[in-house]
Amino acid sequence: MADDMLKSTNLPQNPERATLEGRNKFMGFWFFLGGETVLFASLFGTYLALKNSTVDGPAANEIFGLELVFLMTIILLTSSLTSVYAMYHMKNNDPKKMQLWLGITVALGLAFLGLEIYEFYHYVHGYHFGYTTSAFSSAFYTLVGFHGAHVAFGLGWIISLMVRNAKRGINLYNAPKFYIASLYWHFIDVVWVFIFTVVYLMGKVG
Amino acid sequence: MMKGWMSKFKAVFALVVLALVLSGCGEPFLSALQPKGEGAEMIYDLMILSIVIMLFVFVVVIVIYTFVIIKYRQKKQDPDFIPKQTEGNHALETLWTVIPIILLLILAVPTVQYTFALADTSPEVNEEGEEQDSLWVNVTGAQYWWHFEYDGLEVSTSQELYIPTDRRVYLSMSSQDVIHSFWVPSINGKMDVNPTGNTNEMTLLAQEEGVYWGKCAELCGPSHSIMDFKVVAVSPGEFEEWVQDMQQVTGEETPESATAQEGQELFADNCMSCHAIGADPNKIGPNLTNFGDRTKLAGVVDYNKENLVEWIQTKGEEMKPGNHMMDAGYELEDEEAEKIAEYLMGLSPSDITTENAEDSVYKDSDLSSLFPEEEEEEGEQSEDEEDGEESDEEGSSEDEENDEE
Amino acid sequence: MSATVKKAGFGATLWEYLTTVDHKKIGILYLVAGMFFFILGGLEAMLIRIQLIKPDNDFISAQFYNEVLTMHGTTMIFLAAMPLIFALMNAVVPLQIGARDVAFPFVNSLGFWLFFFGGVMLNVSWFVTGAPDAGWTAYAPLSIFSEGHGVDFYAIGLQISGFGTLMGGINFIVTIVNMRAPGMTYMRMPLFTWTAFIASVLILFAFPALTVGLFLLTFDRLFGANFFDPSMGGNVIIWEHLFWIFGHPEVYILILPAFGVFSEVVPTFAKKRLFGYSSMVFATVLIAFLGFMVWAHHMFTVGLGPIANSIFAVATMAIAVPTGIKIFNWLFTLWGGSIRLTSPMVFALGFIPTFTIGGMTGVMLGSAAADFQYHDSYFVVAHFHYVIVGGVVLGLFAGIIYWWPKMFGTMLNEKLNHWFFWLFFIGFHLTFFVQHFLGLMGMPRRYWIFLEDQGLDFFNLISTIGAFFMAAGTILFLYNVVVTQAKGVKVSGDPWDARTLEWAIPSPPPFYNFKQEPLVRGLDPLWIEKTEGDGKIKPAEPLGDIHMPNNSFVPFMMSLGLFIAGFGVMFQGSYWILAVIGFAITAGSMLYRSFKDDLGYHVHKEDLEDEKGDGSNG
Amino acid sequence: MADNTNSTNEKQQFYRKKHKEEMKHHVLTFAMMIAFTLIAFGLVIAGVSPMFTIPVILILAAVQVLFQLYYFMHMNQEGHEMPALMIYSGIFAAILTVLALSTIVWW
Ligand code: HEA
Ligand code: HEA
Ligand code: HEC
Ligand code: CUA
Ligand SMILES: [Cu+2]
Repeated sequence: MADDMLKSTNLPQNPERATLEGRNKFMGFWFFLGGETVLFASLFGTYLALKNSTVDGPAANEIFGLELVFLMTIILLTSSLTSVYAMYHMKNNDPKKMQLWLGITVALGLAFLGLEIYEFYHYVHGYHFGYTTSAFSSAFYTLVGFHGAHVAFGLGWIISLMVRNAKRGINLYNAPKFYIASLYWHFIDVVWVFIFTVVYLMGKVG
Repeated sequence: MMKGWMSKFKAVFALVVLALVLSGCGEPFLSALQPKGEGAEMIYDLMILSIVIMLFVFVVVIVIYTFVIIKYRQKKQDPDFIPKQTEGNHALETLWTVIPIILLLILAVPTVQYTFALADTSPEVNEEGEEQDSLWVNVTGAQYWWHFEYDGLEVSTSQELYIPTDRRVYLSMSSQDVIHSFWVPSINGKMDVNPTGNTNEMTLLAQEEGVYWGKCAELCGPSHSIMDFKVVAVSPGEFEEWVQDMQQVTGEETPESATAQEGQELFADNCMSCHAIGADPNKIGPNLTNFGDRTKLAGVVDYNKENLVEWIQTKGEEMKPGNHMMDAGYELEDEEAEKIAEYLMGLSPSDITTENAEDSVYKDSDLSSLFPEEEEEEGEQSEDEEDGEESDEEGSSEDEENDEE
Repeated sequence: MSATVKKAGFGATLWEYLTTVDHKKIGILYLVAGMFFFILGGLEAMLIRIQLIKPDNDFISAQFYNEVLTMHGTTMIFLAAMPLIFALMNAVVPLQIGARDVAFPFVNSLGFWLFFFGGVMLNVSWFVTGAPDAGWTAYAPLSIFSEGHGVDFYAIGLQISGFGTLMGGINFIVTIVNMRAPGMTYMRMPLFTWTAFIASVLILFAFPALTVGLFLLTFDRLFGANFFDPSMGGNVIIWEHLFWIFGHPEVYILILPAFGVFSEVVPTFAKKRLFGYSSMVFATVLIAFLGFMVWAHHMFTVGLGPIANSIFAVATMAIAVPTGIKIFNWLFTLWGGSIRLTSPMVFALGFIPTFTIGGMTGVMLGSAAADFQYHDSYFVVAHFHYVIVGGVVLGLFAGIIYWWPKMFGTMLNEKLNHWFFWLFFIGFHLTFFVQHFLGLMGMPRRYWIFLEDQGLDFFNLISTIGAFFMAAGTILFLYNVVVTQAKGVKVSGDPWDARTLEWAIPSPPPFYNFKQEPLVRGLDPLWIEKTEGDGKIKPAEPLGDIHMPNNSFVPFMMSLGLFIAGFGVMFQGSYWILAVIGFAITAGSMLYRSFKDDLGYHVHKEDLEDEKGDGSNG
Repeated sequence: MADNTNSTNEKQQFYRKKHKEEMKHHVLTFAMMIAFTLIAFGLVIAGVSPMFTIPVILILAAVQVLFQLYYFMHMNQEGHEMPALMIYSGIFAAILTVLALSTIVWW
């Protein structure tokens, strides 16, 4: 049993769910995402409650620029697709290609994060819109920052998986790990869809 | 309003159960079980109704419970007896689903009615069906005292709220620091005062004259438990008189005795930055216009000169831990403090005091002298938009306008 | 790894417990830590009661009273009741469903250590600038303005232990979903497992709201954010919502497992199958579902307006229906049974009327208009101690006594337990029954002193006297534990003549639980085998190697890291170095964990055959 | 493992085909998501009335999320009953939370 777990030949159709450990990870992670949904909902709720509390600081439609957000959105959406590609190759037991696509995903994630940091920098220095400027600014940075922190954590996670498994193939032991990392990545994307809609687009609309 | 069947219910049970048990409880000026005001009475009805329902449920549970425990104990002679392993019983299970639902509906309907009734701050209507002018008081909670500002009357007071009996008094409430909760159990339920912009509203209607004890019911710091205040309900005529007397005070009046005059000067030098006498809007510390008529010092301490001097000299450090008079920078000799005390204790601009709430003299009035013509519209306007629950942006800005006046 | 760590030295035992990933040992850890905090919280309660023994008492200062009061509530809820529930869940759930362990043994251990370090952190505050003083609900802006670091300890300590709880919750959901033995369908699961399952689901969805709330509080206090600062546009009501969106489900997280315990104890000692099993399950789910839609009943006086108040009032009352179903099902389980008054049963029987009273006052509170009088008065204090002490604590003690033989292989002295019960029970009613009246007579809660001549003296005195009875009872229980363990008389696998799977294996169970996976043939599997078979559970698989996880010190280190980092974040300045060190320890431990394959080990078939006399399923 | 000796190759071949099929769906999903994003941004940039824009972009977001969940995260495959249950429960709690925080707190 367990000794088979490190063999990378003859994988079943869903290697991530072939062992009990795998199934546990798979289930557990989905449930975790259920909890994360509430976590982000609380942050969104807080943001919505405070989005007009700008005191003397700038308001949403004064600072948000849609070009950058659009670019970030496309990048993150694309990274979702590339991570699906990675899983596709994982299921086909093709570790090289999987690593390649994961690499692309990471690169896109890094680009996203870089743009986000640039965006924040721009707000702070261009508009004097800092974390402590108003209740609105605190809510904005906390919500978007939490998402950014998730992206950063996801990147760290995927990179360490790639490094750890660089020299070995896909097996029943690591397939679930890759799989849930990719679930996590999709979830980050899900959250972003709401961020760009609720924060940026609705902020622009008024 | 929704008497009718409710009062029949009451007639049947109230005497039996509650007159015996409940109304013996507590002091009449404090207990929610001896309602002396409109709100407290409505809530008392609701309590009785719910207690009756609960007693019914409890009796059912206890009867079954006692029966099974006595009847179905393991028999000594037959310890190996194996009872029948019943799976359930649909009829029974339906029964104890449906009956509670019915009981809850009986409770839910008046609950919703009363919830709306208690939130209703539309003006009272007199016998002729005309809307009466509403007496609005802006209530501000602060660590650890209460401020009351009579809207449009140029009267401010702290710690002791004078109201007329038999007439609704409308409260518009907020806080200047943390959350407090305004509670006069024998007149009405409580309502929080929040620091976040919005104002809450409720009404007080005292049916009997008296000095009712009020409490802060939301943890607000070390002296939360002694953030007490009083509601002094006097007859409408007396109230009218009181307001007129209070309106005369400017704070410039010179007291009679020489020591008190010195005290006044000392007070002006050391205390006026926080305390006001007259309708001055200063709200860092309590308004002391009628301090001479207080029943308690700072809400809880026995009212006498000794205590007052101690209060001034210790800035209330021991008497009210954490209170904000401790921020005061003054240094006084004991003598000086005594002079101030003499001055303060002489501040009694009105003949109407708590004693008038305790005697049985009733002076009637429709309070119309308190509402000059042009004020009327203002008053009505702010009432109109207050029947809904959420004060929206508009409502709030109007409230703020009111505050500034 | 040896199967028998018996007779190991103190050091080895300590190391074993620091690194264990065995659910039974983690259960014991939770039990010990939970009891410790229960006594601590109880001592705080005694301070409260002594202060309130007479009017105008100056036994403790106002500030200290607020700290004691806050820590009493926080400790009892988060550090006593929750871990004790986890103790029972860990000790029992895997056994009840025929599993060898929980789904994530490593995470299980991590959950415990996070909780533990979070709890320690909270209590360190006593020695550093004072404990939190804004009530266990920490309403903003009082919690924002509170001086010193008390509330920081509250926010960070609860955050850390909250992570632990969340992990524990997910762990149990997965365990129950994925690891049931063959034949153990959902509708054959014992009710304790069901309630553990539903409580875990509640944890999963309720705790994130607290997590966010605590983050916001931390950011406001430590990093200058403005969520709750009115002068910067902050809104204090957000905290109240977030806290109660968590807080109300939390009380059902506490009570449901207690309901589960009673649903095990009552059938066992009435010798009768649980009446209306499926409606019990249904009621549990319904309570959980409704539990998410009533939180604003804690906020009736906030000024949400009559529409919101009415909606939440009606939703609140609705919860009485499923709870009532449970009460009556227990009563009818007793009906026609053959009742043995063992000590767990006595606790269960004490629970029924007590909780009914508590629930009924709950419904009274749910009546929004009337709550304007009850709210934040001792009436509420009475309500929640009736449901928490009369429900949760009685349930926990019933469970601890009931499963004590399974956890430790010894039997607590029945006589002492009965004494404990009566002292505690009578003391409880003395303490809290009169508090209903105190509240209605105008005594708000969280009062450091009450005044003379307000008619409150007598009932407060009674209440304090009652608390001493409870303390005496608890001390008796502790004495019982010590004596029993010192004697160490071993008992059989099934000392109560019980019905469920955990009683089919020895007490305490071998570390792999079941030699062979058991085959479950229905509800109450052991009872079925006793009445229809030879009293032994049939195996579902041939004897084979058993895969076991390795012990690990990583969870301890990860939690320690966060604990250290917490101080850095709190004190800032040059203390930032602590944050760096702490987070480095945590991150390093995580990396270590992910870079070292941990495949566990196998217990070999041959060794299992050698294991003797375990009477397990074979 | 019993199927070690079976015609593993055939099986792998079959899996591969299935995976490829799935991948096609994924690319299609992706295209839709990009399209939705474009529409959402387009509406806002074009300055269409907020009364119309806000509900529409919220719906677009919701649909995108369902795409993610069902296709990218494979919730459409079997074995996802429990995850679906939990996610929907989470969404239920989430909606309540957002609703409360955006209605019954004051500005
Ligand atoms: C284990 C914990 C627990 C449990 C189970 C409950 C159960 C309930 N609680 Fe309680 N509650 C708390 C713990 C708990 N509570 C705590 C800690 C607080 C205070 C927090 C703080 O502010 O610090 C609190 C506060 C609290 C309030 C706020 C009071 C206030 O601050 O103003 C309200 C208001 O509605 C309430 C209601 C209820 C209701 C309706 C139930 C129901 O679930 C009860 C249902 C049970 C029954 C009704 C009994 C059995 C039923 C029958 C026999 C059937 C027939 C019955 C009828 C028809 C009535 N609770
Ligand atoms: C699980 C929850 C739980 C439990 C079990 C208890 C148990 C008790 N609680 Fe309390 N309580 C709360 C949760 C709980 N409480 C909460 C949430 C609050 C609200 C806090 C707030 O407002 O923020 C509260 C508030 C609260 C108050 C209100 C304070 C106020 O508003 O001013 C009071 C007052 O009487 C009180 C009393 C008690 C008493 C007497 C017990 C007793 O049952 C305790 C019995 C146990 C013991 C007495 C321990 C005995 C053991 C010993 C003494 C051992 C001796 C030592 C050695 C051998 C070393 N509690
Ligand atoms: C820093 C502002 C400040 C200054 C200066 C100050 N006070 Fe006060 N005072 C307060 C506050 C705040 C309270 C309310 C304390 C409480 O009840 O919590 C108070 C309360 C009082 C009370 C009790 C009021 C009541 O309604 O019962 C008296 C009397 C009083 N102050 C007198 C004085 C005198 C006399 C001086 C000057 C010598 C003075 N105060 C200076 C802030 C101040
Ligand atoms: Cu103000 Cu308590
Ligand atoms: Cu609740």
